[in-house]
Formats: sequence, structure tokens, C-alpha cells
Amino acid sequence: MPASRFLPHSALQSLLDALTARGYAVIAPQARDGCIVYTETRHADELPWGIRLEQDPGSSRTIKGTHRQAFAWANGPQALKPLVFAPSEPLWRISRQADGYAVKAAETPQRPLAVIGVRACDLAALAIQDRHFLHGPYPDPRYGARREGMLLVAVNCTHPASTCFCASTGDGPEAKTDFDLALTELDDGFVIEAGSAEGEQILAALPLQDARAAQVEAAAAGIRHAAESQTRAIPGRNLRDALMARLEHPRWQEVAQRCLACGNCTMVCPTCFCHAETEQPELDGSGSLHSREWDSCFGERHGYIHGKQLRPEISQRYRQWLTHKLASWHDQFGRSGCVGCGRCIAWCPVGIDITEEAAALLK
Amino acid sequence: MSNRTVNLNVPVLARVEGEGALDLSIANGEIAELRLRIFEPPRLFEKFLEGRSYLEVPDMVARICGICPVAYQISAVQALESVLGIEPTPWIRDMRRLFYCGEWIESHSLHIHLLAAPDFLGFANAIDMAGKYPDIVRRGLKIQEAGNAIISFLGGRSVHPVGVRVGGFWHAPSTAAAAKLLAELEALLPEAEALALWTVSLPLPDETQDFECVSLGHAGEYPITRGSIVSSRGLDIGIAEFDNEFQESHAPHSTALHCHHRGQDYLVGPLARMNLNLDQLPSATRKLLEACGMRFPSFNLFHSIVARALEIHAALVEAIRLLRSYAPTDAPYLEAAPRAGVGFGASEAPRGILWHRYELDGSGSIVSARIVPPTSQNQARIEADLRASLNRFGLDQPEHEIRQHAETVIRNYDPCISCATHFLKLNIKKKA
Amino acid sequence: MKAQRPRIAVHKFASCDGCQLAFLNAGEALLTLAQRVEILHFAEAGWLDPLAKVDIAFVEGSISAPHDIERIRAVRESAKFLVTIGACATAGGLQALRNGVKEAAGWVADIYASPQYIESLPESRPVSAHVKVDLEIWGCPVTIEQVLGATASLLNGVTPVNPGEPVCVECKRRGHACIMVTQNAPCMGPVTRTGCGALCPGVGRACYGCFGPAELPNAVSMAKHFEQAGLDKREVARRFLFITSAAQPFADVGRHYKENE
Amino acid sequence: MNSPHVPQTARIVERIQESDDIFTLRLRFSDAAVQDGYRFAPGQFNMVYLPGAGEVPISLSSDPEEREDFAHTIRAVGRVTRGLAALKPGDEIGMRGPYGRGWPLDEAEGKDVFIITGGLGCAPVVAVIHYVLKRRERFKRLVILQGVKHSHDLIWRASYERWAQATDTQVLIAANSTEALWPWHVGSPIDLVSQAEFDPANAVTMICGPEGMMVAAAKALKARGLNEADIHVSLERNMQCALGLCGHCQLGGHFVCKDGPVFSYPEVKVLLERGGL
Ligand SMILES: Cc1cc2nc3c(=O)[nH]c(=O)nc-3n(C[C@H](O)[C@H](O)[C@H](O)COP(=O)(O)OP(=O)(O)OC[C@H]3O[C@@H](n4cnc5c(N)ncnc54)[C@H](O)[C@@H]3O)c2cc1C
Ligand code: SF4
Ligand code: SF4
Ligand code: SF4
Repeated sequence: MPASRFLPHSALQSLLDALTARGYAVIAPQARDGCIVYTETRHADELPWGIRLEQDPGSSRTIKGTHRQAFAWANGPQALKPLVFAPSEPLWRISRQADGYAVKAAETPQRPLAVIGVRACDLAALAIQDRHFLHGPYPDPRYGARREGMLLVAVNCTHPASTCFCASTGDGPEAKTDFDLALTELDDGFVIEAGSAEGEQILAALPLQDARAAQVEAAAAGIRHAAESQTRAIPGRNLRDALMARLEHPRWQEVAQRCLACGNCTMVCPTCFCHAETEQPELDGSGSLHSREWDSCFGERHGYIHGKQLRPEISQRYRQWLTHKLASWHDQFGRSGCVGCGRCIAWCPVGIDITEEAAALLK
Repeated sequence: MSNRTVNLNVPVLARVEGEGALDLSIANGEIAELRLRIFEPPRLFEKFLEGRSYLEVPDMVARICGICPVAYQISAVQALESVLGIEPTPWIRDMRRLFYCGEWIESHSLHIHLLAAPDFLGFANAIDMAGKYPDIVRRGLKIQEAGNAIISFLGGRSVHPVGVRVGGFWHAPSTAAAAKLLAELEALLPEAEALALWTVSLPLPDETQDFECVSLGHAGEYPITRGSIVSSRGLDIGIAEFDNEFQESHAPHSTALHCHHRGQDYLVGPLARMNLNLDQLPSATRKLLEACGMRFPSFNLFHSIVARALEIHAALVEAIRLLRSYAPTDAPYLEAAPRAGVGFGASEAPRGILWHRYELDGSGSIVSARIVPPTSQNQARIEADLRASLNRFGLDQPEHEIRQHAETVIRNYDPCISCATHFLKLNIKKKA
Repeated sequence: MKAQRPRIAVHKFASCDGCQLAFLNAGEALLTLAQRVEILHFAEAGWLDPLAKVDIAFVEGSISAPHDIERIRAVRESAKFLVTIGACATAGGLQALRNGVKEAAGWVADIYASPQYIESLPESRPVSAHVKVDLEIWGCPVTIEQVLGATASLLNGVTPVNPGEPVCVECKRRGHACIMVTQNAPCMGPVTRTGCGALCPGVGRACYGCFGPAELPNAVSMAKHFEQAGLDKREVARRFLFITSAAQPFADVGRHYKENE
Repeated sequence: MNSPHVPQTARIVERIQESDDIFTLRLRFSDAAVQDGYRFAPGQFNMVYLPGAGEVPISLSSDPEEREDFAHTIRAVGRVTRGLAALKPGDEIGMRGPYGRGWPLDEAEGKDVFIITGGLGCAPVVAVIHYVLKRRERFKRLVILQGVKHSHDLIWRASYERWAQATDTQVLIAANSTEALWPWHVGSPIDLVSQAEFDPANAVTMICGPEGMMVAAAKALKARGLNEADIHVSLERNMQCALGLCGHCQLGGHFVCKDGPVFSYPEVKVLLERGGL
């Protein structure tokens, strides 16, 4: 095991520069519009220094903290998902020819991204999405193109929100695999380690110090504390049989009274993969553009077949969401679809809490 | 001169915004009856405003007119800010002017190309005109789109924009968006020059009349978002004094109210503005005016189309100036606690002065609202103009030509009937 | 050749003219459209033949005056496919705020000097209250993309799609910060139909529902949430009784709150 | 090259009107190499693409051994299918596929084949009837049970009458309501399961129809002593991509597009019996 190293806050820019020098567009968190967004970033001082996030069911507030850390918050509404699985994108264009049609696949932009600030829950979600989009019978070329060049700089979570429960799903707060670099933030910098050969090469280009034992211990303690301070938990790692035995539970009706069927939970969920396809004909009749966009099991297209809506009630749509995420996901991916990031709790406008609903259903 | 009797009825006026009709009867070589009849059902807006929060007003009044929603929003927020004691920052003032320039450009270009020009060139509509003058129509549509782009820059969309609020704008657009828009507008400036020169070349009827021009006037700027009320006959009053000088009445044949200045018809709109504020035009537009070889003030109403084209140019120059110095702000709007009071707002809609008055209670609810749009101010003038021009045109002309001429006269004012037919709360004594 | 082009008409009833602008603001696409179709009636743009038989009739505006009823029936008879454009034609529009208001009957008579000349029905109603509608395009105003997209589909011989998903979905696709969650703003996005491109959250303000109810709106829960967020009953009622106050799910909840303030 | 992600163009070589709203399109890929390499099994489907309208999943209805072309039998019900109905021979459309798991025809060899369909002319099973009749020697008895709501919904009536004459073939037809002179059963098709002549110990059943009917049929078959594993059903869900990616066709843990559309009954029994999933 290589000795741990330390990157002072003052040298964080060197990481951005090293990534840029290797041809990456750097994506990092910034505080904007009252939340944390992952966006193209050139300067380390654009990061959310001194910002904290207070998240509760249906509520998220950025507040100025007293500290000077850049990652003293848990997560924003989106992280990796939109970067690999585009919210909307063209698939092909078909154009009318003298005698029929010609189809041309849309190009996928292939700009390698380096993402700084990836959380353990997001890495776990990415692994699921990789499996879904890349390891089935028909690997998705667009996802693949974006994913292939992506470099991941994880930052272990030391400031979970009240909505977080990754400890109970086993996906965080520490990033264990699938990263190129992993950082743990202290008051004056980061304990940093590499998780891949490319990560090692980048480390070599940074002005690092050897981490002192106290720093290494403080980093570990920060992560430990993050796990211990989580107040929410999903009641069990595998709820498949328990939930499938409760498809007629009165709780579905009860939650449907509150649920707006707005789909926000699915949009922010880092593992949800549903999408719909759309067709836009040209007005001049010359052809048509075929695209896809994020869709949700709360929407009308999901359960529609001709002349029939298979899930006309909000209770049925909520049940689809919850049973897919926590039950049938096990059949598809050998694990739960929930990585404990808590996004669906914070970004549900009416604060419906998946951990609470699951617990109520198990009663 | 024949003594024939003509009963001309144009049940739906084409190429005007909203639904109006013209009734004209000629007996013994004289106009016996002439009515510009506005029959759009009243939409009762002022009544709906009562009891709503002042914050809801901009979204509601925008719906009075899809062609000039910006004008409604700006007149309204001004009036409400005056009650609340909000004094807009320079950023907010500049952005309002920019926003409004977009509407002038859009509305004027729409009127010139899609509504008015086909008259002068003998086409039934702009699509037919595009058959012979494709580049002219394309240029017009492009300029119109640029106006819409300016509105969308601040408002999200060009019809019923969502970006305006009492106190300023909901958000400050990004520098990147400003730079993109600026580049588009700069590329369009030569086109706007060419457009103005083209309008001068149109075969416009020669029809000079005597009337009063009324517009806003503001020291140091061509009047768009603010000013006092001035006229070609020496009027100069604050907007709160509107009622002392102007009177609205209900002509039975119309769902719009007519507005008179001390019993006389008067003109608002681009020609009135141009006549009264020539020295406030940007210097580039003044140069263009010289190149056009036109002389303002002009009392030939058909010169309105030239005035519109010059105003497009002026608005474009202004928009470019404002965008060149654009920087986002952290405070795109100001807030104030609601308080009771009465406030007035007036701005220059593309068609002329749009005057608002609101009374608020202490909780910020609207107690009463009154809106005087340009079309009701111009309506008496249109009827007077029609009488004069038709007499001059010759009442013995073939009926279809009289009709065509009458419609040309009306369209030239760019009357907006949607604006004209909302509910106006007035204390009118009913005739027994 | 020319005779084979599909024929269209654009009719106007009580409205602000803003939805017709989806055609007039379309720029180059307007010229493209004019090549693909034959326009027979579109008063604002210069075509006058209201009774002409057409393949597609677009209708803007609500039915709010007695003569409107005859006119909309004639439009229906003359058209193979009738499309309403905008909140007025689809849901009665903002002017439907007078519906069900007792005093409204007196408003006209009180104010106009000669009310006998003002023709107005007591309620402003959607086109579908009077005749069969083949496609309803929501929005106040509708967008160019919606109207020309639907037109392109129809010219292609295909019924246009009419998405009913909530604004939230599009808001998230665009990566906007949810202002309900970050600012406690009373946003109508969860129960409002998409189509605008999530404009309001995009400029940091609450959606005010101008595209009408979504496919499966839980307006009751939304209203309760607004109350919890600090709105009083009158304010809650006004959220629902605004641009599409006559659309059923909004009307029901809005009236309930108005009556129970 | 035939990519699963992008449609290939295919030309309509023949259009047959089967009934008022059902038609068959015979198609050939415009690219000869694609047509040459194209293989499918009965029960599989294509994403049929009408440019300007969109794609819909449609089963292949032709015999897999006819290599010159392939066919889809389509009912015009909505946006895309009505648009497809308006096409003429010579027109081009787009095509992606084939996708999914087809009927277990190998497994059925040497056994009785019992086909149950509900609703209007279930194209994928009709293809199986043709398949079996053409290779009669490979199979034992053939029982065809068709249920329709109303007698006038029965399409291919002449075919049923013809099949009923074939050796070792039994045709059972039921309609819930009928016109006069209806020679077959009035009532539910499930009633007829008891009349079917087959050997429950050596039979394969293939069912296609509304989910409620399939559940009821499976129950009746079990009552006849048929092993659940010998019952196969074809399911329908909304499909956007057909690649197992878009998520719309999920039924429990299954992606109907790639794990199905044909399932053995035990795989989906619990989910189907529950409904609303
Ligand atoms: C595996 C499979 C095989 C099928 N085989 C056949 C066949 O051989 N012949 C036949 O006539 N029909 C078949 N169908 C049904 C056929 O796909 C639908 O009738 C068709 O999608 C309706 O599309 P539409 O646009 O005409 O209808 P609309 O009702 O206008 O539907 C609009 C859109 O919804 C979706 N949609 C609607 N119904 C369905 C559906 N049942 N399945 C999936 N998506 C749907 C599609 O995206 C469609 O474009 C099959 C369906 C599946 C899933
Ligand atoms: S079905 Fe629902 S829960 Fe499952 S991936 Fe799709 S959107 Fe997410
Ligand atoms: S659970 Fe919450 S976020 Fe999800 S659809 Fe329901 S209200 Fe929307
Ligand atoms: S009010 Fe709602 S629907 Fe209307 S523009 Fe705003 S976000 Fe869109």
C-alpha cells in the first residue's frame, strides 16, 4: 500500500490544470441557484468553498458555513447521470430521397470529461448504469462513448445530509472502487489516493506532500463520522420478496394521496434509466428527427398500450417506482436499485421519503 | 358627382390584430355614416385584476395583447412600483429599455411586412408579396425574429414573457447569452438600414391632415419606457394628470372606448413619437433619416410606415448599445413591503401610449385598475381620418376601391383590437 | 398541383392574438408552411374566407359571445380536422375567470354606457364545450414548435402527439434547480402540462400553470402542500384560478379553496 | 450492416387487406445484403418505423424460411399503425430487428400444439398455425381455440373453416355475442378448453390475448392436467427501444422486449395474476 499523500487546498488548481493538460474538460461542483450543480469548471476558486447544504424531505438549502472546505455538503440534484445518459439527444435523422429514405445516425459528442467530486453513492449508481447500458445484449453506443473517456475523481463524503442513507445500502460514504482518484477533505486540503494507473500518473504531476499519520487518521474519522451520523436507513438490503408480497398494501393508496406523480424522484435518481423516444417531422416534408429523452414511470407513456393505460392510478405508478427500485431491481441487476443518495427524498416537492415508505410497507 | 347610395360593410377587417368591422354608408355624395366597429367581446381584465396580488399583475395584463405584452407588463410594473416606492436601479432601467426595444422591433416589423406593405404594393397578403419580393419579406421576418430574440433573452419567450416582475426581472441572463444576442443584432443593423430606405421607396399616398400628436417625452432619450405626456400643441403633463386632459367615452357601436383630448381626436404611435422626439433619435438613426430624404414632423399618416422602420433602426441601435455594456447583476429585482396607494404607469407601446392606473390596499391587493390602450386613443382619429381621406379619394370611386382605400387607411394605424377590448372601469352616466 | 395542397384556416375568437403569432412569428417556417399548404382563411394575415372547406382549421380564442356559437359550428362543419390552439380555445382562457362569478353578469351593464350593444355570454367556454375538437394544443401562448410540429405531423398524415407530462420532468431534463425545494416557492410545475420548456423555473420563479393541467395532476395534494408552504386559502385558490381556471382539475380545487377561505 | 440501434429501410412489395382494419405488409430490405442475412423466429418482432411518425413493435407474421421477404400483419389502431395502413407497394419505411424471444417451436416438436388466442386476430399465433400446418409431420395434434368479443370480429373466418377440415386438427371458436347463424360457441373461450382434444402429458400451449384471458386460460389448462411449464404466453407492453434499455416494457423484473415477448407461464404467473403492474 503506497504511502498516503496530501494535496493542500492551495494546490487544488494544479489538479484542474493537470486534468486539462491531459485533454479533459473538467466538471466540478459549483454553488448556483441555491443548489450544487456539476458544471464545467476552470478555476478551483469556482468550487463551493465554505458552502454547506441542509437537506430535508422536500427541501434543500445552501448556507454559508464557518469552515473553508469545498466539499462540506453531500450532493446536488444531479451528478454523473446527465453526463453519461443525456437528458435528451437525437438518435437519427431520416431524410426523404427521390425514391425512399436515407437514415443517418446522429453523432455522439466524444469529449472526455473528468469529474471532480464524485460521491461513493454516485459511483455505485454509475456501476449500475454501466451494467444496464453497456453490459446487456445491446450496448448503448451513446452512453458508451461518453462513459469511455470519463475520468472520476471521487471525494469521500464527510458531511452527509439528513436525507442520506448510503451506509445502510452499503454504497458509501467511502468510495471503494471504480475511481481514478479519491480525495478526503480536511480543513486545509485533501488526503489523496489513486485508484487507477491514470490516477497514478496524474498524482505524479501534482505538488503533493506526504500525508501525516494524523491527517490520515482525521480523514478516516471524517468518513466514519459520516457513516455514523446518518439518521435514515433503508430497512434491509434485499426487500424483493417482502415488497412483492405486499402489492395490495393499503400504504400504496395512502402515499398516492400525497404523491403528485411529478416524476422528480425518478429524474434525480442516479440509477433510473427510463427514456422515451420522440419523432419530429420537418415542416417541409424533407425528413424527420428521431430523439430520446429521459422519461419516468410516473408519466403517461410508461404504462400506455393502445387503448389502455396499464397504470392509470398514482398508487400504481408509485408502486412501480418503489417496487422496481427496491424489489425487481434484484432480478435485473442482482442488487437493489437504491444507492442511498437521498435525492428522491430531498427533491420530492412534497417530501415523500422512500425509507419511510419502505418501512411502512414492511409493517 | 353621382348621387348613388353605397352601403359598404366590411364584416371582418383583414390584417389587423383582433376583430373589427367597418360600416360606411354614403348617401347623396356624402358620408352619412362611418363607424369603425370593434365587436370583439370584452374580456373584462380590469375586473379580474381586482382582489389579485400586485405580483400577479404583470402575468395577467400581458394576456390583454399577444403582440405587445411587454408594453402591458412595463406600464403595469411602473405603476405598481410607484405605489410601493420602488426606484429601479440603472441595471433594471437599462434592461427594461432593452426588453422593450425587442417588442418595438418585433411588432413594427410584423406590421410593416405582414400587415401594411401588401397594401402599397397591391398584394392581398405577405405570402403573395413574397412571391415577387422574397428577399424583402425574408428580411422582415428576420428582423421580427430578432425582436423576439431580445424579448426572450430577458423574458424566456416573446409572447407573454415570464421574466418580468414588479421590481425588476426574475433573473439576470448570462454574459454568454448576451454576447450571442449582440452578435445577431449587430449583423442585422445593415438590414434595418436597408429596410428604412425601402419604406421610403414605397408608393405611399399623399394625404396630409391636421391633427394633434401625443406621445411621451423624456429628456435625453427617445421615449420608450417612461416620460411625461407631450403633444404637438404644447401639452406637457405628468402621467398622473392624464384624466385632466383626456376623456374616455363609450361609442355604442364598439366594445372599445374612445378617448379624446379635450373633445378632439388625436394621434398616438410611431408617427406621433417621431414628430415629437426627433432630436432624441440615436445619431445613427438621424443619419439614416437624412439618407432617406424624408422630412419629419410629417402629418401624412402614411409616413407611419417610415416612422416604424426608423424606430426599428433606433431600437436596434439602442439594443446593441445596451448589450455591449451588459453585465449580469446579483440584484435583478428590488422588493418592498406592500402598502396602500394609487400609482400610474405609462410607456410607449409600439402603437402608442399605454396608460395604467392601479389602486392597492395595504396588503398589496388590487382595489381597482384602469388601462387606456393606444387603440382606443387612436380610434376617434381613425374615424376622422377615414372621413377626410375617403372624401379626398372620391366617393364616386368604384366600391371595391373605396373599400380598399378605407382598409389601407385603417391598417396604417396598426390598430390592435385585442388591446382595445378589455373592460374599462369608468364612471359614465347612462343615458336615459 | 396547387389544388392538391392541404388547405388550412386560422380562426379567431375571444383572445389576445398571441397564439396566432405561433404562425406569424415563425420566420422562414412561415414561408415553408405557405408552400406546403394553401391558406384560405387567416384574417390577421390577410386571407378572408371563413366558410371555406379546409383540411385543418386552427382555432384561437374562447367562445364568449352569442355570435361565437354559430361561428364555431360553421368552423366545425367546414373543417376535416379541428385544432384548438392555446388556453382560451382549449380551456376558456383567462377570461373564464368570470365563469361562475355572480356579480360578473352586472359588470358589463354597470360600466358601458350602452350595454345593449355589448354582446357577451355569461361564461367564457372552451371550443370543446360546443363542438368536437380533434386536437387540443395547450399553452398560453402555444409555442411555434407545438403548432408547427403538429402541423408537420398532420401534413405527414399522422395524428400529432400531445404530451401531458408535468413541467417538472422537463425542468429536470434542463438541469434547473427546483425552486420549490430550494426556495419553498409555490410552483405549479408538478401539476402543469409541459410544453413551455420549463421557462419559469428557468428564470427562478414559480410556474403559474399557463399550460393547464398535466395528464394525471394531483391538484388536491398540490393545494395542501401550498398551504403547508405558507399560502392562505385565497392565495391557494388564486394559484389554480388563473390562466386556465376553467380546466376541470384546477377549477375544482380552486373553487373549493375560494369557497372555504 | 444491420444495426440494432438504427433503422434499415425496407420496401413494401405487397399489401394485403385482411379485414376492415387489418392489413399485411410484405417487405424486403432495400439493402440486399441485409435481406440476405435477415433471420427470425416466429414470435419475434421488429420495430416498424413510419418516418415522421415513430416506431411500433410488430410481430413477424411470415414463415421464417421464406427468405425473399418478410411480413407484418398489423391492425390500424392509432397514430403509427393508421399511418402504416395508408402505405402502398413501393413505399419505403424503416425497420429495426428482429428482437425478443419467439415461440418454443423446437420444444413443441413431436407434441400436441394447442394455440389459444383472444381478441382480434392475434397475428403472431396465426403465423404459428401456418408454420405448423406447413410442417404437419413434425407435430402431433393441432388445436386452435379462438375467442372474440363479437362474432364479426372474427377475421380469417374462411381460414378457420378450412383448418377445421384438416386432419388431426380441431378448431374451437367462441364469441361473447353473435349475429344469427353463428355455428360456434356463444360465451367465453375458456369454456371451450374442456372440449379441446389433446394429451396434457405431451402438449405445448401457446396463448396470446388480453392478460386476464391468458390467466383464465392457464387455469383451465392446469385443470386439464397440463404442466404450467408447457404453457407459453406472448405479452404486450409499451416499447420505445426494444433493446432492453428504455425501461417502458418492464413487468416486474422482466424486460418484455428482450426477455419476452414470449414467456413460459411460470415466469410471469404471479405478476399477471396480480394485474396493474
Ligand atoms: C411484442 C409486440 C408485438 C406486437 N405485434 C403486433 C402485431 O403483430 N400486429 C399488430 O397489429 N400489433 C402488434 N402489437 C401492438 C402494436 O405495437 C400497437 O398496436 C402499436 O404500437 C400501436 O401504435 P399506434 O401508434 O398506432 O397507436 P397509439 O395508440 O396512437 O399509440 C401511440 C404510441 O404508443 C405506443 N404504443 C401503443 N400501443 C402499444 C403497444 N401495444 N405496445 C407497445 N407500444 C405501444 C407506441 O409508441 C405508439 O406509437 C405488438 C405489440 C408488442 C409489444
Ligand atoms: S421504471 Fe421507474 S423506477 Fe424503474 S428505472 Fe424506470 S423510471 Fe426508474
Ligand atoms: S414521490 Fe415525490 S417526487 Fe416522486 S412523483 Fe411523487 S411527488 Fe413527485
Ligand atoms: S407558467 Fe408554467 S407552463 Fe407557463 S411558462 Fe411558466 S413554467 Fe411554463
